Amino acid sequence: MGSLKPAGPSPSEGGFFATRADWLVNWGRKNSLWPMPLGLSCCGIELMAMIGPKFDIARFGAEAARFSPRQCDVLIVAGTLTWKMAEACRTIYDQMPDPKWVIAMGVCSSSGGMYDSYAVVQGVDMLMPVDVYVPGCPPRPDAVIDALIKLQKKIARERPVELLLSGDNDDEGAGTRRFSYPPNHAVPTTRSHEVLPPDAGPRG
Amino acid sequence: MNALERILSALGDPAPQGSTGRDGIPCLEIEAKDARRTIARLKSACGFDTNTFVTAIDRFPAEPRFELLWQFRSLVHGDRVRVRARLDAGPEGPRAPSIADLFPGAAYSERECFDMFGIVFEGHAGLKRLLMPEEYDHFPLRKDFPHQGIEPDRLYREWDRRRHEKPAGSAT
Amino acid sequence: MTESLTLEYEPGTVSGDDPLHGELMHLNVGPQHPATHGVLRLKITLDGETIREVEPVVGYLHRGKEKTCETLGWRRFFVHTDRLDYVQPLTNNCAYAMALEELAGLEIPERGQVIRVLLMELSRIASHLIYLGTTGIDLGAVTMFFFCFNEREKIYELLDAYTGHRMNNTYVRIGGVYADVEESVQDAVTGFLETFPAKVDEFEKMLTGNRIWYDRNRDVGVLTRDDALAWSLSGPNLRGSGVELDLRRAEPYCGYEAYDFDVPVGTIGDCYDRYLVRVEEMRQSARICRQAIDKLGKTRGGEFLAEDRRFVLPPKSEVRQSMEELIHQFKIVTDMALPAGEAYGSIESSKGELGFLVASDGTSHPLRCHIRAPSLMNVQAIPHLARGRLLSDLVAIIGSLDFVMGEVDR
Amino acid sequence: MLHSYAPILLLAVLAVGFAAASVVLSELLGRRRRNVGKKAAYECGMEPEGNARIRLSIHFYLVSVLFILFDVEAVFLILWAATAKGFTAQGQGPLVLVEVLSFVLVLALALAWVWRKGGLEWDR
Repeated sequence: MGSLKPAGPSPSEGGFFATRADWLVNWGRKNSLWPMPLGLSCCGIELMAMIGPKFDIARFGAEAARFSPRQCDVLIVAGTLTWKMAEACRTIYDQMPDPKWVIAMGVCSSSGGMYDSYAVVQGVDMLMPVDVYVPGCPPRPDAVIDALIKLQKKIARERPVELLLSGDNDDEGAGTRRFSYPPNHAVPTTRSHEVLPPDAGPRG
Repeated sequence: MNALERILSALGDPAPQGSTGRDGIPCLEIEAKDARRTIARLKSACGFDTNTFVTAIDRFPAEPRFELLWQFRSLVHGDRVRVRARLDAGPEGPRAPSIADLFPGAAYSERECFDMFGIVFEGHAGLKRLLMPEEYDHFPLRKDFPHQGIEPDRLYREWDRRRHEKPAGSAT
Repeated sequence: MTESLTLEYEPGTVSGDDPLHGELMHLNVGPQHPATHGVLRLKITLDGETIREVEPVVGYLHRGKEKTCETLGWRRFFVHTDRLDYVQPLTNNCAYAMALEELAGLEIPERGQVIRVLLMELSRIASHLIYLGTTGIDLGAVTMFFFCFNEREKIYELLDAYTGHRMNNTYVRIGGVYADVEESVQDAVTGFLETFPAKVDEFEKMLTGNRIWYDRNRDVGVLTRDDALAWSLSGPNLRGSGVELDLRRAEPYCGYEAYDFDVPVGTIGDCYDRYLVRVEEMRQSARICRQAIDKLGKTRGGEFLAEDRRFVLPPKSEVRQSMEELIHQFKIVTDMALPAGEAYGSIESSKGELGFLVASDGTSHPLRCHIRAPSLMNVQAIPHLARGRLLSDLVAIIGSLDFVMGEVDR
Repeated sequence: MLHSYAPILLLAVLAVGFAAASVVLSELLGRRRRNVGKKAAYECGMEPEGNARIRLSIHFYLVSVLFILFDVEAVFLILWAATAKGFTAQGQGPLVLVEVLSFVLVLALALAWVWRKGGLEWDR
């Protein structure tokens, strides 16, 4: 989640230099998005197909898929995130240098997808701020490329230099801000056929 | 001479009562306590050299509640056998003998059975949870465990709180 | 805050003979690593570069599939079987459908079986291509990745034309397949099969004689015949060790006895033999596909879905006309119940013996649905093969065992 | 004499300038978010256990020393090669050749000794 503020200062306010510098910085960033491919399950295979020859994301400057978070800009969560993997996923997100963005590829990482079982995170946005959600199970590689283009448009609207000049840059708390968990859908509900032990109290 | 007769004749004296299932695989009903003896005999006498799987069924309302299933395949004869034993959930949970020393391939299946049903396999070298995190304190595949789980994100939140109290960045 | 770093030195387990030996290093090839082909975590104890001990930790992709099957019911679990071994979705469907048909005692029409054989063999080729691509890139042959994915894209196009989606297409139903294979799809598959064997020869020309590939794979991770059986391995890993066991030949299903293909078998049982077995299997699968296409041509217009209305949905046109069909559809959609009993159906998937133990108590929700995953046995064999070898051999061993974490963790 | 070094100096200035600019700019423009996990060592998403500073086997040291030995030899050979054309022009070609061959011979003896003593095998 870059420094995009919904009610950002209007272009004219920042002055000619800041907006031109913004444009240059954003142009540099959006055309060299190095992905961090967190290939968890089926979407990981489509992610590899995307890096492959036919849907080549090298055309968008995003083919340098490093496997270390230290050299990546965008974290692509591709696949079903389970609670056991959530700690590793959050650690990797923290270890990525700023500015960083997150693409939740596939319905499993966007909202838990077809799984509402005891072991699956109901959407990556329970753990970290997400920039672009990609529907599909797995989404076709061109859908993920479309998401990449949407992210590039989003980066183009950011104001890094302006924030620098206005001194609001050192947002200390963003990283450690307690991310508020959306309502936890994983509340146990009685399924029609499930059998309750006689002594079990009211559910939940 | 179909597979069932061959096995029963080879097993000899207290032959367990067997039947041929719907899929043509002979099934043997045995007691949990003499599972090791029968399986060892199956391996040595009847030539069953590969363990296909070890799994359990939770027939919740019925007692004895758990039913343990082993399945083996013989390369020489090319046929399969399924051995089943009923376990009742004793005070500290169902217990069963481990066959990981006879069939090394069964070690992970037994760990998964322990993880999912809580069946303790005596004699298993490293019996700990295979799929769920080690500190998880429920047995998911039991019939009385809700599908969506009980507080699934508890371990993650504890890890997150611990992480903020003792920052990992300091030189350990 | 620079506290003094106390370098307390405790000798650690020094192997007696060489006093200049270093200490053991605990390394964690964790869930997010390119060489572990998915979310497998390996706790490695290293002595210099030699692996002293490896402990795989699995479960990072455990989504509770078996619990989901008990919750959703037999019919609705079909969609989940695609995500088990996600490099060959249609093979999982066929395995699950066969187990249910064995429990229900249902016969599939001949054309349905031929289509299933075609889908399974195409999935086997696709799965072996992913093995070759990822293992190649792990051992340095980067072009191998692009070659293999180029071919795999062609298979994606075929499945896209037939089922409408590239992957996870859930196109197999109880009693057969969802729709017939049209003429256009059949010609597309024929076109692919004409160019594919030449491509496999190209792969072999690049790798089989390649000095680096040979040295990295020969005598690495040697699996003797008895070890392979004791560790319950199956499929290409077992055949690589010289055991000629292929369920398509040993326990024929889906009409496999009518196809002629030969089963490649290795000799030593190291990574190189497993590689040769898989490459040869790709050619044999292409051969089977060709025979399946001929059979499709002969049985054009035949039945591809069974007629048993207890399990198979009636076609939409009939449902609009007659009341019984409407009732049948309603009963199947709400709760398609299978007769009480227990059955184990297994097929020869590209990883080994993929089996489903389905136990039903007569209702629409299963009493138990256990998935016998060959990849779990492959992961279990890693410590046995990697102990005492170099760390770089571990990458070759992981690649050659060819497991998929979706199947391991279910 | 100085102007013949000008291109190298210019290149050095450009290199240092580019490196410094990219570091400074990224430090300024990147939004610094100090959070808990950022400084932790990256070990595939897991918390690293144990200490990375352990005593390694002596063979790593042996390989590095051997590399330095023959690397320095290569540097001398390059210098010799650069000036060899001048000497052959003055007619001392064979003398210069014998000199460098004796130098290489001495190091070849060292290589042979190491080879025979088994210093080059890695996994003993």
